[in-house]
Amino acid sequence: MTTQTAENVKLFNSGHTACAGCGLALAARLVLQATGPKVIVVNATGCLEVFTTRSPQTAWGIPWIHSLFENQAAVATGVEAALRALGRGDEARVIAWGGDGASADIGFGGISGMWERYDDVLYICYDNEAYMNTGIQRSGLTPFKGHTSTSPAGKVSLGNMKQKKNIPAIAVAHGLPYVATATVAYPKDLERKVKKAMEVRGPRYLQILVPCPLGWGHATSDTISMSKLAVETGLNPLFEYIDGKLATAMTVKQKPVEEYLKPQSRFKHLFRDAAGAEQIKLIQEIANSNFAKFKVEAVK
Amino acid sequence: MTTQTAENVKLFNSGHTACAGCGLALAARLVLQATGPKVIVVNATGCLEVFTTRSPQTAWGIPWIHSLFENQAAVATGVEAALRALGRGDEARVIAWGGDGASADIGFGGISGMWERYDDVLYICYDNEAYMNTGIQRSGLTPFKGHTSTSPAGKVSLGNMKQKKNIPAIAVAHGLPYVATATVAYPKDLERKVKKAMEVRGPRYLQILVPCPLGWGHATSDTISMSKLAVETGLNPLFEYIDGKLATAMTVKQKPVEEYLKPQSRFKHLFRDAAGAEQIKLIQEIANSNFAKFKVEAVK
Amino acid sequence: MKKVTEGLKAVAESVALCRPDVISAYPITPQTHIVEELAQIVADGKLKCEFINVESEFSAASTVLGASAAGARAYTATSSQGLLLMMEVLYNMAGMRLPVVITDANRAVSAPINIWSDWQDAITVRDAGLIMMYAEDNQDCCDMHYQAFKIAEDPEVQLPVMVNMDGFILTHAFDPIDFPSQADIDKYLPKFKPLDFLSANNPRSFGLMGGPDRYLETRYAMAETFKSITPVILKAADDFKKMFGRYSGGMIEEYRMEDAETVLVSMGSTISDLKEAVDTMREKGKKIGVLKIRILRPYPAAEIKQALSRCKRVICVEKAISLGGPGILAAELKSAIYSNANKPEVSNFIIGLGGRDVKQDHIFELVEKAEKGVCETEFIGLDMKLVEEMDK
Amino acid sequence: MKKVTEGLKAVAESVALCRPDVISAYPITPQTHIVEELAQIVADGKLKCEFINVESEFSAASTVLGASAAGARAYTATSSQGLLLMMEVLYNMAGMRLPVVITDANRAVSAPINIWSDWQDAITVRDAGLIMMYAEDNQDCCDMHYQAFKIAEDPEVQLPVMVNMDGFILTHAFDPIDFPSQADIDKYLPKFKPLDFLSANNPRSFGLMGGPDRYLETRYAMAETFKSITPVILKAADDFKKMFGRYSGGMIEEYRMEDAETVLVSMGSTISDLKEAVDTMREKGKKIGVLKIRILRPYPAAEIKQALSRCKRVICVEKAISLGGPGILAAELKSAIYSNANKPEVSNFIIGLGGRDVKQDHIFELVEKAEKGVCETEFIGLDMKLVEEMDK
Repeated sequence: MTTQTAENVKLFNSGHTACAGCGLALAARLVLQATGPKVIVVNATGCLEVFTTRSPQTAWGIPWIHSLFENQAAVATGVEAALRALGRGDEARVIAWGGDGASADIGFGGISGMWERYDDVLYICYDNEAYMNTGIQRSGLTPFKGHTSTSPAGKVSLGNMKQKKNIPAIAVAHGLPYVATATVAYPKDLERKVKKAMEVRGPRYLQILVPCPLGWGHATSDTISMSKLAVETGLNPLFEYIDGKLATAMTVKQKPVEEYLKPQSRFKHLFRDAAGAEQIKLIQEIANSNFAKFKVEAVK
Repeated sequence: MTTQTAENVKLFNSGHTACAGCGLALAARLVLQATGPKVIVVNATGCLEVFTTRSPQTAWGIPWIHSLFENQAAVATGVEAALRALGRGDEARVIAWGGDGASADIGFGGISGMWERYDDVLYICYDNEAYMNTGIQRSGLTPFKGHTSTSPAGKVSLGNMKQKKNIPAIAVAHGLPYVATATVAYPKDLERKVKKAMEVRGPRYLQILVPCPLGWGHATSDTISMSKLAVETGLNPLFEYIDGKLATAMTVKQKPVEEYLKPQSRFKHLFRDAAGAEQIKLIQEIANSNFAKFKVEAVK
Repeated sequence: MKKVTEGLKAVAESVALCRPDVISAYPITPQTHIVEELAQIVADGKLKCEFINVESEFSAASTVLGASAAGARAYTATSSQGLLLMMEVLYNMAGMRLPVVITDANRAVSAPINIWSDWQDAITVRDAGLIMMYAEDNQDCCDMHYQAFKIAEDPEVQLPVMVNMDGFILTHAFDPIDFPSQADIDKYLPKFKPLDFLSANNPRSFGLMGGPDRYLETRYAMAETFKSITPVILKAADDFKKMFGRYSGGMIEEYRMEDAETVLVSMGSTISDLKEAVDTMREKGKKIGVLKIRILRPYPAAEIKQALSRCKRVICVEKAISLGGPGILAAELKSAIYSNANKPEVSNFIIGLGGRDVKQDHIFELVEKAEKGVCETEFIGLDMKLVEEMDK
Repeated sequence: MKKVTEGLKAVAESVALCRPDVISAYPITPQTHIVEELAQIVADGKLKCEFINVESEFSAASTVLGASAAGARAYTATSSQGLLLMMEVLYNMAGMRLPVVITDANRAVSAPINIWSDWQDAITVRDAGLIMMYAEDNQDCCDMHYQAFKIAEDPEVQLPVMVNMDGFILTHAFDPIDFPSQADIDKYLPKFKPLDFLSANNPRSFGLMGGPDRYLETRYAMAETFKSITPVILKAADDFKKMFGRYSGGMIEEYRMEDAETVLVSMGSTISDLKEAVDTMREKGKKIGVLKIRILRPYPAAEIKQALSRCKRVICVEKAISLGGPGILAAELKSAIYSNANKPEVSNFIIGLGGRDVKQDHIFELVEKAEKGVCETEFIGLDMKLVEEMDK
């Protein structure tokens, strides 16, 4: 087996090769700060695996395994079963994570199976809204009208035709005891949700929006502001479902979606003409409907 | 390609080799009676494929294709895309179907993908609550405490530990415009729902409970009564969701779950002792909660 | 103490004796009784083990991969389509050096869908880095399982092992099986001591990228490992014999080959058919024998080269085909004996695909054909009327 | 009129000229630019085609399977892990006789994960019933695609065709490419006329069970089909030449083999490296040539047997390995020439796995080694310091 001991005791070292402004690298660090060292992480193929583990280096200070693009959930099932079988249940909890492609698309069958088995695994989807590792192709979590290389804006197309697949709602429908969304602009909220998730037994789902400057086409210094605007416009509401009930939702003052869309080149085709303006109206409707749905009390 | 012309013009011929009392064979006939001949059916591997198409015979009078156990959804996507690409959109609508194993388990990743793509395919899950074709192993739709060969009742086990995976709820969470349940004891309800589903464009889901005398362990003459009791006890509520809202639910006079459980050998271990009686109470709670949830107006 | 047992249940009992920590599987004919029986054994509290029902074979393979990486003794069983669905995971499992044991109930591959026996399924993974064993009968198959765990977990090996048994022919046959005692198996196969595993007490990273600067060396290390496996396999059988009194081992087996001019080469349960035919032909004075390939990977090239150094004619009898390619067993065999001085004629025949009965007459027929001249990838047992019908 | 184009984009443009009705694919490096470019061509309205983004390669293959069965010209492209994930579907597609065209950007297989080039991915499907073509350069690769659809859809063939191009080496190389006009391709490759397809106007059943009474004959029919494909492949190239003036065809290609004592055998872009090395060695007086395997399935056994009937030494240069088994190309080749009277020595070497650079010196080195004695599955280009380190 190809293995490597982390060279120091940090849980996630800076010795990785992520792009400047990478929201994902930030999210990974925040998650492990919240969990502490008693975890085993199963990582799907994707940016996070690539920029942390170019053999023989590793950035991980916790036990970590990568197998394939689409089997992270089942590998996590196996790790968790092994810990139980070997009487090592107290040693560590199991976390599986993958990007939006690995989670919402190619790995979703496995995740659904894991949820149905009710395995004690925290699944984290880091959502940068496209296949960034292979060069910005559309995923199930690509936003409505976002341009990607396989949902391109062209003469007869205005980008991605579909709305974001609603994995949190699907997770709730699977009967998960804990489902939440978070993003890197709100690190305390993120940390609180990870800790809350770790208190629960059984399958849990956390979806973290992680801006990708390269894929979204914003300045590398705007990662946090994009993450914040996604929430403030209502396009990425932050909430928690506990035992199937909406438990918390972050209240924010609503901003128009243009403020979020305009700085990102993936939406630039919407600002050219009347047809684009029409699409922006539809995007505003999505945001409004999210605002209507998640108008509950603020986090205590 | 292995092909075969149906020998007469019936859509589903009696020349198949299903077991006596097979709920599935009945369901297949009812579905095609409702759709008429302008459909193309994609069939996952399973009993329905096995007992209708032992080469060179076929029981099908409609165009029909079987590929694998878990790719029925994606094959349907391809068929539907081909009809559009070739300007044959008016020729037929596409139906994909599979058993509960093919639908809730091994094929679910593909189904979720198809739903996300919002393809114009009616997906029908014929649910006999276990892998019957391979000899009664547990599936995601096996009922709580049901005995199967891979969730056996034994000295330290009382059958299947998990509740039935809630695919209709998961389908609704995917944003499907039409989701419904049906069963063979109510052929008019089933027929109406198929017709309703065929009026809608986009992805639709219909889950049909089909008793399996062999797998459930009831008399072959009890197929219809078991199907009816599943509804009357509240263990298999019949409902429709249109555009995400509960639109109809069948109202029935509630019967105790024992009436349904007792005639089936897959539940016989629950009638042995106090431990079993405890489990029956839990099953009654599931039924009660379904009754509470689906108390809406009767079908008009 | 022998007990008449169905092949699959015998395998299940054997696997249970090996005390796997984690079992994960998915139903597929004709493998299913193995996991059903194991499920029952666990449900009855006779084996302490995590038995995980999963939603697909892809996840079954992934689950045992994860369990093995976390230090558990892990087992799965499958067949045909299930094995093909596991493909990506199997390559990965081998590359990660995880000593999982897999039983494959050999079955034909779709299309057309067919649940009966041939070797097409397992043959598709022959490049992946798994050790591959083929059982001739069910006692052999059970004994292979005890040895499989031992070989897989050997510190010098650390690779998955696949035990192949012909669907229905072996899986559903009832035979008297000699099961070792639990105490003896515990001695023969002590608790799994992984060299390295996922642990919070020793946090390490598994499954790193291997760039162009390292990948070649990683594959070389695997190729070198395969060169050193044969002694481990032979020792596992010797140790087994010492403890249990019977020899179930060897890379190949030679049957009536001492003076054989013609040698039939095959694997699995087909060997029994060939032996029977050879006995008949011997009675008629034909100098003929059988060479069994018991271990397909590592391929016993040296053993085969030696065993075929005197005969005049070799006939490979194969239950799988590389469509558009040379005979699978025949090509590897010709490669092994290419430089032999005797240079026997090598014919190969395709038989029994998709559960077609292999009759003694078929074996006599193919021997006769090969004696008339070299045959390549020739089908035996065809229903020619049906062939003509299908041609239309 | 030549246009400097990146390999993948050139393939995309060529595929677009073939007017597929349905394209479905999933992103994987290094294949991605093909589908990105096709997505853009469709988005710009230049090609009327259903372009389907799916959630996995398994579904990409299944989608084109369904589309093809419904009468559409269907195309997909993938690589490495994606191809392995398609495995079960590919066997099925071939068995169902569906003429899908698939481009594979050849890449190493995990573990360890590696995005660079070797042949391990496509080699895993060599038994499945696909026609397999290997491109030496990007013009060859584009021309293969026009021909691939023609061959696949030929009424006598009706099988999927896979075009292989080495990842990065070809996929990301910029070369001047001569694209035919749309009008000419429309003439060369008329609209797909399936023999039979899913239609409500002619309701038929596809993908039936094939029991033990029929399965053998079904596989036989496929094996027989493969025997008749070579003329179709040759004619597709001849017709192409008549229309476009250049010959891009042949089962094999012989390079400087007229008096060669030593022949290097390989596939794909490696052939260019070998030709360059052969030119150098020829200058130094070595009688050496190159044999290119352009079509791996159907395996050109007769052509290879003939081409190697005079040389003294054959050296297979392989970018894939069957772990624990014989060299993959070498075993098939030895099988083909087994009865040749000249009986050349056959060595084989493993090079360039996972994107390791193949240097001219490596080629000189392996020729030198083979001249000293037969080498089997020997790795060339190893970093021995790293090997020692990994051994610890």
